Amino acid sequence: MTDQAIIDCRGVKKWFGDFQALRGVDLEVTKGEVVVIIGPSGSGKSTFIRCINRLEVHQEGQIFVDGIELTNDVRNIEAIRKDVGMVFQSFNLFPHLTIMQNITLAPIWVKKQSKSEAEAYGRELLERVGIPEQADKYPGQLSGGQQQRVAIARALAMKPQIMLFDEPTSALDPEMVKEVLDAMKELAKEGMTMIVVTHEMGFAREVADRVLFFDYGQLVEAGTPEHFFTNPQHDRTKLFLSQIL
Amino acid sequence: MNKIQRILSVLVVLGVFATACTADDTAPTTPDDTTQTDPGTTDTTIAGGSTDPTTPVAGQTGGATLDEVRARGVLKCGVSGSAVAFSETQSDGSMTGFDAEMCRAVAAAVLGDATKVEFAALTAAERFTALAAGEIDVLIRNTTWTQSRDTTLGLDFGPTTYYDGQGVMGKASDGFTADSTLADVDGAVLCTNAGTTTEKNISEGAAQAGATIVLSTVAEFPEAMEGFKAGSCDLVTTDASGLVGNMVTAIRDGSIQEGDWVVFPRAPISKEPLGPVYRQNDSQWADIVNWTVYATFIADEFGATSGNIDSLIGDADLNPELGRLFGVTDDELQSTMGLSADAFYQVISQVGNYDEIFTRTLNPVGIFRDGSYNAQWYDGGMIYAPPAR
Amino acid sequence: MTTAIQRPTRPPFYRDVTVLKWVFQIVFLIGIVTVFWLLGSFSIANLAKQNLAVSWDFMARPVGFQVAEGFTTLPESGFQALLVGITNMLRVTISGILAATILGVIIGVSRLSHNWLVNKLATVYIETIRNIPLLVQIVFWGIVVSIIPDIVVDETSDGSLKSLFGLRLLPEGWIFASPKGFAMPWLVPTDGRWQWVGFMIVGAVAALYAYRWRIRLQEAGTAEARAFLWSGGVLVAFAIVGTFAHPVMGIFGPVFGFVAAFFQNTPIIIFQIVLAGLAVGGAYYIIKKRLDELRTPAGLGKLTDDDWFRLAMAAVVASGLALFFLLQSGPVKAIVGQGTIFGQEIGLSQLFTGLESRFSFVSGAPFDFSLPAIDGRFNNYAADAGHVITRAYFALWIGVVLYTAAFIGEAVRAGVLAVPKGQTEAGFAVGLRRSQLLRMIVLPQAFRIILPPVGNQYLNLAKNTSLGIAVAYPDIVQVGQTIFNQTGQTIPIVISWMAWYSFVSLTLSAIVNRWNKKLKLVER
Amino acid sequence: MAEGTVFVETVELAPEPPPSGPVQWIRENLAYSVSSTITTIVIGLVVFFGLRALIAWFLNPFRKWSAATANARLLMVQAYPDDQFIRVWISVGIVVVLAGLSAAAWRVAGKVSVGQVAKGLLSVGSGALVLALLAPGGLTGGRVIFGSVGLVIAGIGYMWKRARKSSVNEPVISTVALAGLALVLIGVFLWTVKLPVQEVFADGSKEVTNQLIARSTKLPWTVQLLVLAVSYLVGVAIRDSISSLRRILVGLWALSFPAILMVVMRAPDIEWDTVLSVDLPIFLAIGALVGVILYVIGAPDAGEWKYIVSAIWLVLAVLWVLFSWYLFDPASSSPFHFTSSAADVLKRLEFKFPLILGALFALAAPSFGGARAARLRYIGVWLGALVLLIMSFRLGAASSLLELSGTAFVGGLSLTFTLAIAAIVLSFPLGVLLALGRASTMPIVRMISTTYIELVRSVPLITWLYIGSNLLNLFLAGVVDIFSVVRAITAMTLFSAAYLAENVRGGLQSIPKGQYEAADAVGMSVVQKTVLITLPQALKAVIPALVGQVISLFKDTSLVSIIGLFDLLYIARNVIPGQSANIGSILELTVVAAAIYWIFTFTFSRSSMRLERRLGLGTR
Repeated sequence: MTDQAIIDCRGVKKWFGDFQALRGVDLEVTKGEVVVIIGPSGSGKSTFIRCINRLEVHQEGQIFVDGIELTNDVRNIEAIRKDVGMVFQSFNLFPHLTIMQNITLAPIWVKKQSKSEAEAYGRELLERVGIPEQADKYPGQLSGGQQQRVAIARALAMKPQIMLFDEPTSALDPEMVKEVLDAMKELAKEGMTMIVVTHEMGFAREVADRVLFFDYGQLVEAGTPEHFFTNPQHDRTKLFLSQIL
Repeated sequence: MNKIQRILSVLVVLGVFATACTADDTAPTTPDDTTQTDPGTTDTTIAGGSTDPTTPVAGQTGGATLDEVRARGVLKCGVSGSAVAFSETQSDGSMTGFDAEMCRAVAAAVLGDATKVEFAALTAAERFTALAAGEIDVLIRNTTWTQSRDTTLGLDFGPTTYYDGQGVMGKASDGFTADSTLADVDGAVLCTNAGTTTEKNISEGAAQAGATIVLSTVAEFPEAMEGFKAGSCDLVTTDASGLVGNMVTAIRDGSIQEGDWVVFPRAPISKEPLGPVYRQNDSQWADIVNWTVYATFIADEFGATSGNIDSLIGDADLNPELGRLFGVTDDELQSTMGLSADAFYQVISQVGNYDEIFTRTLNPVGIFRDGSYNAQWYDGGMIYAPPAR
Repeated sequence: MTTAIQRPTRPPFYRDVTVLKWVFQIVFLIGIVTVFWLLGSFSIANLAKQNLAVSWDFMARPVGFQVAEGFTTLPESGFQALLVGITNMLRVTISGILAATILGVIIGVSRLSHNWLVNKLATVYIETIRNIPLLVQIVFWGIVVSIIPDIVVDETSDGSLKSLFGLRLLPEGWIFASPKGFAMPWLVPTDGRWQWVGFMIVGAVAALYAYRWRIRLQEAGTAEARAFLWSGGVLVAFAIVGTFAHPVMGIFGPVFGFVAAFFQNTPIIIFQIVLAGLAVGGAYYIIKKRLDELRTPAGLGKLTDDDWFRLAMAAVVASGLALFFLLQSGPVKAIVGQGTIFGQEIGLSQLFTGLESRFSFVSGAPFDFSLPAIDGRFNNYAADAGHVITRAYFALWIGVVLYTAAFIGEAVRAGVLAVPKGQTEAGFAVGLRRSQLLRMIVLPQAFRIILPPVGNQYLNLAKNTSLGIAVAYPDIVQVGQTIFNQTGQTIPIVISWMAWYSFVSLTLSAIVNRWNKKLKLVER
Repeated sequence: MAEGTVFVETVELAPEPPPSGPVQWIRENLAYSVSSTITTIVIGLVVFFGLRALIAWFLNPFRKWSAATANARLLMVQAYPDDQFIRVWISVGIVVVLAGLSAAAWRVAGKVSVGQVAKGLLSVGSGALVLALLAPGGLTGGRVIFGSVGLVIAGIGYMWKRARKSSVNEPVISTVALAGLALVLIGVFLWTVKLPVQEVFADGSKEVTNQLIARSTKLPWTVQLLVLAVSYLVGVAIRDSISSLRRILVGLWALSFPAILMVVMRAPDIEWDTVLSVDLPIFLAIGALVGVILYVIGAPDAGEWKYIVSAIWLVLAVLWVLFSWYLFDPASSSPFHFTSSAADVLKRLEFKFPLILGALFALAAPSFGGARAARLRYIGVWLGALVLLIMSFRLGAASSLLELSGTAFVGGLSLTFTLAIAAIVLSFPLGVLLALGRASTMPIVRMISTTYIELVRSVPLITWLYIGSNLLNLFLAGVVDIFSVVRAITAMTLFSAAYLAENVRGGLQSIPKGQYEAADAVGMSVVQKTVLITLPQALKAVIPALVGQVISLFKDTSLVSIIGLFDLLYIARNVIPGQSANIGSILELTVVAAAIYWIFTFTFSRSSMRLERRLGLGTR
């Protein structure tokens, strides 16, 4: 593993109308790193990670993912999306497809894998997230935690290099949070590059290599979890931590 | 690999087009042979091709309707399909009536078989478009011959087969008699169907006679009749033939007594000569239709009927005019028109002469030839054919 | 690890999402234009073969046919004939909407009734009417009206519907029903009506103020508002006073005359400049509004290509319009009334001249009360007495009303059922009676849900009046059809139809949308 | 307390039945308050006299119902030749077989409680009794029989209803058994009930006699009923062994419509030498060539050039069709190349359309290609589509072996159905495309779609039909003749597509944004996103609206009678009253037409309600 940055953001700015969501974010993430982003709502953290797989289009600055710059280039967008998996707050499973179909859809149609190959891997993934028996059910028949684990499996099915998590546990009942977090911890242990937007401080403390604090569309402070939770530097960070801890 | 694929596929696509284009070029694309343009079409047409580029559009020269009909093997004839006694669709779907018989006569002349008619039932609004666009070969749909239609529509009119005239029907209980005039209709509600010349004629006629009328239009004439029976219309107006037909049926039904309703005035409000219509500038086709009609007139004139025609043509002293007309003698003229020599023989033997057609179709609804314009010229009528020589 | 921000590298054009998107769109547009161009050239060529060319001449020429009913039955020109069709269409539409709404609400409420008979009757009504094509129903009514005596055994000789079960309902001679239609008393407008209408406009403004005033009073807590009562009272007072005092409005005559003269005599170039200015100004306003919405600190560079397209469209359309107005004086002349359009002088100047003449001093009541009468040996309704509903009008009207009412009834029922049950229970709990509950609690809340589908039904009703052609009701479609049967000018007639119906649809949906918005505001 | 109070000696196990009986029912439903009593009485009187008048009108001997019964065939199929009538029966048979199989495959059979059946019997019976009693006039034989049958049925229902109260477990009956019973009853009616039939004589007079219903059709209908029963049983037998039965049936339903059209209207004269010498080479050549191209550009590692090649290909193919067809015809003096019939046009295009189809397949190849197996499957789909295309060209261009008297098309109710089905089927793809266009992010596409949808929706259908019947001819006369029915179908298709687009747009809007984002996040292309994620969800959401549109389209077909097409209404309103034997029967026939429309529309709407309920259950 080298120190080569797999994600490299330089001065990323983004507006919604006249509201500026990102005010010049600089960030490098190295391969295998687990980065947790925290911050008050509306601080631009979700927008930021959505820029990384171009669900949102940044307006100024540059984003490189695995050495490829995100531009209007069709080929680059295609390439990056195959490389970057994403897990949403509201799962966004396809309700008209079974769990297995949800997982194998992209490998078959986008990665052009054969169906048997995709299904074999899909079963393996379901095993990994702990719900192998649900393969033929529909999303509506699953609990929230199970759905989110399927969503993780769906993202993993593309064998991405990077996983983005956009508040994966905030739409879940408390007792279901743990099962999702466990799946994520498992993933981190395996050396997956992850960027996680979350309010789960325990998770951040345990798993993160680096914790970033966002506010007003800026990256306010960054550091290791110990540093971050024990000795925050910035006043905004202190205030925020004091409110949630 | 990628590059080779790329070049290969471009070549293949271009190759497809190249072969396709040559295929297209080699295929004959002469305008009168469109059935052969592409590989894969068989030449089912006879000489001349079925689809001259110019034929079915009005206003151009050509004489291909005959060939087209022959090639098709069936005559497409435009009729109304819902005109009492003129073209009725019967419950089994067959077409009967005066106009339908005339269609059959043309088919008999052209194809030698009176049953080879495909009737197209057309509304008043679409009849001329259908003819101009080539959907039908001839229109025999109680269509009045007027100057404007003749001159502006790119169509020509054949000989009049039925001299109709617009009449008004009133109730005897309202004081109307057969001698009533338009001046007597003052203050009445007069019903007719919308969008036809009858509407225009009656308003002009009443205005001239100094009568003010309330014109109440319905979409279809049967509705006007319903209104007349019930009293929402004091009078109805349409072609006299239609009025008489309705009256006779009502009498037969027992819903009225003879004399309860009267048709007036004695001299019709308007002249309504009805006859076949065809596309302009196809004189061969025009001749065929015209002479088919005339043939029925002439046969009637000389007393040749479907019943006696076979014995007639075997007869040595057959009237020379009939002889020519039925293709018995060598100086027949049908071949010149592009028909078979016995074309009109087929017409008379299969359909009958004018009188037979008239009697068969119009007498049942109470319309008779005697004393009307539709009598033979020597009986004081206007059915008059040019000599066949 | 500080890396400088470079300018983002541009992808090659054939891989650029934006470029590809626009290339596709332009090819698409070219395809569509080609198809239309082909169709257009074919039709022109085909018309030429029929010795016809697209022309609007018929609009100015006499039509030579009689229209069955309308403000005139002998139109002088094609334009006037179409205008008769339009007014006839509006008559059915407006009266139909009113009647269908009333009947629809009754049906909808009946559907919810606890009374088995009422409920079942409404259900049967809806299931019958909804499942039979409207056209069939209109045809049916057309025939039924023409044979009334077959069905209703009329006891009186003159066709006057005086009694039901021996019970006298109306004074003698008020309502007549016979196969020739229906006749009823009517307020026949006289010359004074224009002044009276002007008076009523003032009255409406006054009523509005009265309404607001009462609402203010209530908000201040001084009195119970009865705002509707008050504003209604004001309106009635104006109507009554106006009946006598309407000549007062005559003072507006000269004003209108002055305006007419202004439009007539001002050099046309001034209007051209004004209109061009309006076009440019409008575009400026739209663009500025859009830009204000989109303004970012980084400036216009952050507009999406979609935004650019909109702005460019606004600018292009506006400059096109402006150029058109500046270069073409003809249409502008027609608009202000210095020229003709379709051979008619119908510009603003003529409008105000007309208003001037109508507002000059006239005395006498604005309306005459007139009873229907029967005259002539055929027992026809007198043309100038009362109001006669013709067979065609009635068939079409009853057809669309019954049909639309069934759908409105369903919408009302769905809307009422959508009101939470708790509302009803709370209403009962505070002691409201069922009718009160419906009127004061349920219907107002259901209204918001009911309005959009009902608005849709109004639109359908307006469009369905075109089926009057099946009973020869002379609306714009029937008149237009007669014209093109005579002249062969199909394309102009079709364009007129499209223009008119689009106008009606846009207007109606604008009204419904406004109501919708208003209700949403109330909600907050 | 030591001694409690005992309220009941023994605990009742069975609950008391709620108060019931006619009096209780009236008290609850008709007279629960003073005002309701008054309403009931007033409305009751109105209903009483109204029904009485209606019945009197119906039974009036002057009514010319025989005009309808004698012309039943005209109303159904207009002028279909006698000797070929078996084709109509075969078509009906196709539908019947498919219906029977589908009923089995989708397991429509349910259970209905005896109570419900009893209630149904009671209301049907009492309804009949009331009608018989209401009818004015004396107690004539027919009325007494009708009334007493009603009384008996009502009595059975009532007794049954009373009887079941005693039993605790309510017995159920299979709906299939009921349906079978209904079929038997219909069969019995076919063979026993007499209706007026008229005989017309040469002089125009006629005689009306009562004869068995549909003398000539009772046997075919009986056969159809049997076929229905048999096909249902067959379906039940095979539904468990054939797993993809439902999918096969959907395909068969889709094919049945064109197949029926071919059987009933054309009996196409397929020239086998043409098929062998032309169609087969075209199929082999184009199929193989395009297949190879699809194989190459469907490969996962093919670059962007694949899009460029396909796009150029598509543009070239379209231009070639346009220009060779219309413009660059060297032999024609005018720029317009005339072809006399649609068949000729089809012949001219047989070679060119496959190329356009191939280009479209090539454009979608990157989205649906992939691994070798997927690519081969895709090529299979392509070949299937090509076969269908070439087949439709061949069948469309072939001359008909069938000689139809009267107009060349089936009319009456068949035309009504043809119009409705053709319009809805054809407008479906167009409507979906328009909806996607209106929801698109591409402004020009969106603008054009929106303009189209709004313009079409704001103008009434009748004007579009006029445009179809008058302008379409004007646009295309000299290029291709369009048959009047096809013109009407075109107009209705364009019209219905706009409404369909709005419905589908509603479905598209109901899809949460997250679905698009999720599809984007896994890297799907626009085509994949639309076909795999968006449309399946959107269409499922709008099924009720779509069914509603089918119903209204069915009703709207009646408008074609205004432009003179011989549909059910036109025949009822113009053709039959135009027979000299049946002058003056227009009101009766309009009522009959209304009843026919009502039966179908009512059935549709009821079954769509049931479908909706089933779908609602099936989603989760």
